[in-house]
Amino acid sequence: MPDPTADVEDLDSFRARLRSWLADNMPRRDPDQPSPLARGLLTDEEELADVARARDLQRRLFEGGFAGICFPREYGGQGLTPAHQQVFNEEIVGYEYPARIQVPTFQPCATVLLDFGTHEQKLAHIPAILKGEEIWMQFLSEPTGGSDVAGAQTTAIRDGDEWVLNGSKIWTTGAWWSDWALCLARTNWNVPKHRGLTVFMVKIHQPGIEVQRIEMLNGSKEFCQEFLTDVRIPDSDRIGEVDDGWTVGTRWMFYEKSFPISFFTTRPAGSGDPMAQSAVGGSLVRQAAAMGRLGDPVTRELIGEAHALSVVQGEGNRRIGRAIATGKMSDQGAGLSKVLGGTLGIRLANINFDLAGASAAAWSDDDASLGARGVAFLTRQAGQIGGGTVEMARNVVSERLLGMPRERTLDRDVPFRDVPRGPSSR
Amino acid sequence: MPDPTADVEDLDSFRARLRSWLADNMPRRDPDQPSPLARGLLTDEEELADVARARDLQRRLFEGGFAGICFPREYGGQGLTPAHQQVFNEEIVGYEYPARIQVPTFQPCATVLLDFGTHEQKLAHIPAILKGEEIWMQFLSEPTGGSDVAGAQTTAIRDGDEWVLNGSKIWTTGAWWSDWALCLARTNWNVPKHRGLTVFMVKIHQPGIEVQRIEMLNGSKEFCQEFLTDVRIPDSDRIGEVDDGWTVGTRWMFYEKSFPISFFTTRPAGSGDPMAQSAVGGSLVRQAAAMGRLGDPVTRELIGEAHALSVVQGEGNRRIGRAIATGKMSDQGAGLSKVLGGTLGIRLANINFDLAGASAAAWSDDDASLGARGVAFLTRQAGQIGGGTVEMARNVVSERLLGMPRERTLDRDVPFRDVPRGPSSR
Amino acid sequence: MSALEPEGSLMELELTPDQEMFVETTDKFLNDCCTPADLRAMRDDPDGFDRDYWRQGAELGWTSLLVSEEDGGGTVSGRGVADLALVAFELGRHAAPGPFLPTNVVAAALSAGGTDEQKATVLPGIVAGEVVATWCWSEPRPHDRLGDVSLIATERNGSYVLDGRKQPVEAGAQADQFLVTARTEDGGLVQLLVPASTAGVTVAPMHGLDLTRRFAEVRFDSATVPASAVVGDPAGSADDVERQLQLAIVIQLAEMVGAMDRSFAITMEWLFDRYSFGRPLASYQELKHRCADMKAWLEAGHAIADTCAQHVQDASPRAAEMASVGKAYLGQYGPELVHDCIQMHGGIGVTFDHDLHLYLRRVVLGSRLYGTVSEHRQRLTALLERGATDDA
Amino acid sequence: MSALEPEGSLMELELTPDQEMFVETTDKFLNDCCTPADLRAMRDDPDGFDRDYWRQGAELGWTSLLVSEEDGGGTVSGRGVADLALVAFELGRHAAPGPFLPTNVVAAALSAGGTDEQKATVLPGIVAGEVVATWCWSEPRPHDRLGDVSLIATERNGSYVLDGRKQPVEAGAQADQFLVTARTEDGGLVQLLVPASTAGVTVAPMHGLDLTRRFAEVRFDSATVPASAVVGDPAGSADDVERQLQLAIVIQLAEMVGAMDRSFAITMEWLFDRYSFGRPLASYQELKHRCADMKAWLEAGHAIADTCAQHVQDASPRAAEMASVGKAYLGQYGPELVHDCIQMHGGIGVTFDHDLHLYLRRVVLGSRLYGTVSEHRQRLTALLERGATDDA
Repeated sequence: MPDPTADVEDLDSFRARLRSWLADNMPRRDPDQPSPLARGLLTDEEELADVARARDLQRRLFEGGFAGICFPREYGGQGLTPAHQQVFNEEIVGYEYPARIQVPTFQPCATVLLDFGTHEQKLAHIPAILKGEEIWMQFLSEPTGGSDVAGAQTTAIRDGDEWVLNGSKIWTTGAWWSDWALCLARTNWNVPKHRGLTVFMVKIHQPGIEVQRIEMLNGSKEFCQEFLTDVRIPDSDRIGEVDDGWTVGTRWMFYEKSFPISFFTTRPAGSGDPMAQSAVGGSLVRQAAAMGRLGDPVTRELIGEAHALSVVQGEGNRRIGRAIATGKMSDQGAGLSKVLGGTLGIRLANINFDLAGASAAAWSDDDASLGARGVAFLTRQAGQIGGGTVEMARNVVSERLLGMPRERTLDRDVPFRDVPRGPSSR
Repeated sequence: MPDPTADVEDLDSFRARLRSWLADNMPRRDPDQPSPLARGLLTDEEELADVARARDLQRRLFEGGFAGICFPREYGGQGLTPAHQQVFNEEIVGYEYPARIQVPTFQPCATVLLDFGTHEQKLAHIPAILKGEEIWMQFLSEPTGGSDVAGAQTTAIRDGDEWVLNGSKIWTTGAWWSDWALCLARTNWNVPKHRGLTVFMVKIHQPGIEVQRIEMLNGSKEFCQEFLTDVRIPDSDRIGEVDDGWTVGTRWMFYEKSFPISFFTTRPAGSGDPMAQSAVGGSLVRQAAAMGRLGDPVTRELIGEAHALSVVQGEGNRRIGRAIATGKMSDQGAGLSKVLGGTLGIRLANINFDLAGASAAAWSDDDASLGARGVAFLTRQAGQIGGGTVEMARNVVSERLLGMPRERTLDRDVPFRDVPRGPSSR
Repeated sequence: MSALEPEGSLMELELTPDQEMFVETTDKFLNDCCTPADLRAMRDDPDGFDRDYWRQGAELGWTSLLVSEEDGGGTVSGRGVADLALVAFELGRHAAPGPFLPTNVVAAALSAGGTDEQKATVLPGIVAGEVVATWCWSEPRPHDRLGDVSLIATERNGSYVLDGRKQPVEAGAQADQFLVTARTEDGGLVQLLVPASTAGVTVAPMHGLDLTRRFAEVRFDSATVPASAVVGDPAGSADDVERQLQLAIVIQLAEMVGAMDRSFAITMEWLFDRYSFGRPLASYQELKHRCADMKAWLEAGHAIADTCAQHVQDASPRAAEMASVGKAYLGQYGPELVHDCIQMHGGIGVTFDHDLHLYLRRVVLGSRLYGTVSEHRQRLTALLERGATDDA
Repeated sequence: MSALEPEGSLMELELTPDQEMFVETTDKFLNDCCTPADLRAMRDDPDGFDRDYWRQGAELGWTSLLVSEEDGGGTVSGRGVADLALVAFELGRHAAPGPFLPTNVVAAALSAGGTDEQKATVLPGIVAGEVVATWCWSEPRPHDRLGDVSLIATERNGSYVLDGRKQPVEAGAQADQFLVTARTEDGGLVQLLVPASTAGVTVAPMHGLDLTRRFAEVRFDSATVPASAVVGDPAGSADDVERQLQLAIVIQLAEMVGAMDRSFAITMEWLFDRYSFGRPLASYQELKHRCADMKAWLEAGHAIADTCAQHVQDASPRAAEMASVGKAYLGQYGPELVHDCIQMHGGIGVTFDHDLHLYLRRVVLGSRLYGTVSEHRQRLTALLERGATDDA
């Protein structure tokens, strides 16, 4: 966090300087040409080109003095305030920006580094991140772990000044084109689960790490699984204390869930703001018009419902973010956004599917956009699972925010190696 | 259960005999005149008249030799089979019948008596029930008990050949005009809760029992609460063994939930059958026509949805009942009907409310039927609570039918007096 | 008792010190005079509120927030609509009686477009809580769809002759003055201030779901008022009506969120207090998850009610949209939330002596009047179409 | 592994011994030849099924159940539609490939109304699994609403000239014979059996959600067939089309319930097997309650699919209603159930290598084709209106 008493550039002057720099240096976004990311499935070539583009955009920002608005100057950032980031979010609208490295590179990875890294570790990585040279991923979930990230079984064993890692991580987005990862590993099986974890920085492309891509049911291969076999990590790449990884992990989890309210990342004022919300209803109106259904009251009612829900979701998230930012609500409230999406998001997905009619199940080339609604419906639950399931969010909200009694766990006070793991894991 | 090898009247002859008897002896139902019970709120005078009418109808059936089709002959029943009851259910359509004493008088009260009563107890009460002389109620739920009926705190203490009862029971329908009750009472506080219960037959109107009527939020006063103060019951009115009341209670609960599949009660083939289901959609069509909304596609879609759900609910209940009756599903499956209503019933209630439009919130005398939809919506949850909550049914289905692990209880292996009871109960 | 206080029970996240005091005063007043027992006792009261109560509310500022200072009104924070929403939220939290909505809508209309005479003779009484005014807008079938106006105002010899029916009119049988939205012969709209005592005006009480809010049908049979009864420039009446609708909705939404907030708080307390099978209800995961959902719906409800108030305050181009968004959302999730609170209470929750139905009634009322959920959804699509046209 | 076997996994509660053997044989056959891996391997197969597979299915009786014995068909139980539903249920449980629905609809239509020549030359091949036939019924926008037929059949010199487009046509690119529902010049309907090889008939493959079911657009550009191509008496074509729709829906519903049944069984097993925080997922109350709901939805799904089959078997007056009830219900709760199964699996459940999406695709397909949920709801109201008229 920047020192609030430091002498910082005032917002108006910052805005003016930024506006003129953007006009001269950043490519404008073609509104009729959705970003490759938003377009859906990409070929590998398209994806690599898009990643390279993101690195280049980030490098331009760095060279222009606009990368890492709220990151400290000593690590290559601008040392400015959240208000400056907000100005940036407003001014970047209409320009391209490095969307795909906001999460998880800047948040949670870089923010975890800022909070827990040593000076040397920060110097080694934060500037590289701000220049677009390092893209980071999270080695967090495991195939056997489900929602229980603290139940990590990937094991790190000390060997002199090094650690030897073995295990498997899963659900990393684009590990095949990324550079580094934060990795949560078990360093002690003889203590309860939260007390035997340690966090490491891991270079992804190195001997002993096999990155395998996972195909989702819609054909997307954005996610990867990694198999770690005798991977050697120097102790200097350890983050935080040995066996104290859950202290790091708790913060990590919070950062992971608070992207919608983060000021370490860029979210063009278009996302989640009124204009974008109008776009939801507006696009459904245009689709219905193209389908010749705009006169149908059933269609009109569904469009209105969808629009209302999307506006409410945006406004709800804005309130939740503001309540946390102003300290009126605890950090644990971040899970409320996920919970809200658990109801409203599902309904929105259903309406989007319903409005596409039968063409969402079988479609000609002309109706590709309606077919996409069908494919999107098949993956309806992805948004309720990724980044922590909605069930876990409901647990957190009820227990941590509302103070209701915790669920009984059978893994809290026993050595991790004795925790029941179920029939197939034995 | 009748002896299946006994020589019973064949169904066709039974049907012919019944048909002619009904025509001569039972009053026809005026289809345009809903029964007082179905009409909603009654004045006390109307209610007492309706109860008297039910007793009279039951008495006519008894005198005609058609009361208690499946009850043993020695206790005044007809000793016939479920198939005969089915014939009766079909033939009674279009006639008045004693609707309000089917539940809980015949089931669960009389059926519990049949299963657990002594010969003397049955002789004393079953014929009286079949003649319409005794209307029975359940003294089961307690104000502090919620869903946990086995947690009864009404206490019975032995005093020679008598028992002295103290406590309070709640949610008895019409205790103020009923005669007898089955009462679950605690006879031992020093053993775990299921092992210290005993069941008694209790005459409702006697010194020491104060019956107080409960007003529901829609103004209905059908339910009562009873306060028992030093009520003395002879030991000969005990059902089952001392402290073994839960054996009786388990069966009692099952009978309570299996009314839709019971053959000890009369359900005219109109209820839950296709004709009645058509009536649901048909009445909504007529209402929409009267409101001038039948041309509105939104209205048409809602009517169709409601009709579909009501038919599916009927068919689902029929399948569940048949599966239990044929032994393809365990008795615990009876809870599935409640669970099904937990989704479909709620949606139906919402549609009924929505179709009534703004008049369901504020209405003139002309729109009383639309106003009734509004009042019905206020009590939407009553059907999800009465007769055991839908949450309890979901517990039972998941645990007993699907075999999922039981919820942790903190009252199972400790003396009942040591069970935690919460801040307000201390 | 809940281990944590329910959070977010403020309508808006940030209040000025003046607003905080204003809210506190209103809350205290309502705590004193509108206990659930008081409300239950009024179930059969034909008026549903007491004139003294209403005068005291007016003294607290309830009736002056949308009236300019020149006209004898005044805001707390300089943003009268936002202040109004704060009171409405408290009224909802207490399921409080009183013609708050119709009186404020008429007061706002008079302050904005009333004649000097109306401002001099009628408005002061309204602001003082002496005069009850209400808005005659919606009509019976077949003209009951949102915004449909068929009551005819015929101009004749410098007077207007009114013929038609209006329902439901809140506090219609209690009101002294009616602001009547009527159709002119040329198809436009005109608004007229009509004293209840006008010849040809009759009032028939209706039934309603709320325990204290009363509704009536107001009939106009050749009821004649002078041209000076016109409120605002008829050329702008359609816009005035839209503004009045938005103000009514701001009040409705805030009331609904207040009632939801109270229901949720009552339920959280109950879940901690009540034990089943030796465990507090609050420890059952399925109930916990539903509470998490309710908390999320509630926060989103606060958010949209607040946003709507701000947009209407600013007369922003999105004010109409936000009003309909709020109605579409709270009209559905409001009743769902309170119903689920009732469900968690079991049988006691559906009794007349329990408090929950007081809030349920208020929320359900809000889901129906000034446009149903279905009507506001369809209105949104119409607004979007218009927006889409503007884009092109 | 689940402590109790999932119950009610039979489509109907009571089967004859012959039906039991029939179901068992089909199940065994599908277990052998249609593993999830087999299905995944066919994702890019242009046909989506293997002709040998289809012939073997036909040998098991899949194609003969709606064909009279005189025409070379035969039932298992004497109730062919009910038998058909049993196969469809198994196909759904295995998400199995093959043109089961369109072939059976056409076979039924030919057996009921085909000419002697059609019965002699085309029907035997269909029954033997040598010939694939499909029904060209629904049409592209703006004629895509349920039952809308605009493709024109012009009578000319004792021939019919067809002009128009049909889509989606299941197995359209694989079929040898098309049963085309067309509009005559006088506004009535006529059905024609059109060989795929007819001049003027072109087929364009479409995309679809299912892994093995293929769809196409079939275009008719002055495609000409002799009058002998007519199937059934055109005066009764509307009734024939309704009957074909009902048969299609019987198959769809049974397939959907089969797919739901399998998804639920997979999920129950997973919940017992998977541990989180040291406890099986099956021990979490919130998941338990959702499983109870799913079980109830599933039983109700079995019930309505079964009831619909029985009504259609008996050509009862309520057959149309039951078909639409089934579509309205399963079209909504089918996808909900499978989606919730996926949710309980977490990330693995949305991967291509997991099996659940195979069943999801089948269920979602069933929710859309031969009428959407919305269309069948509205059709029910139309049926109710007609019924109400009959009453009066």
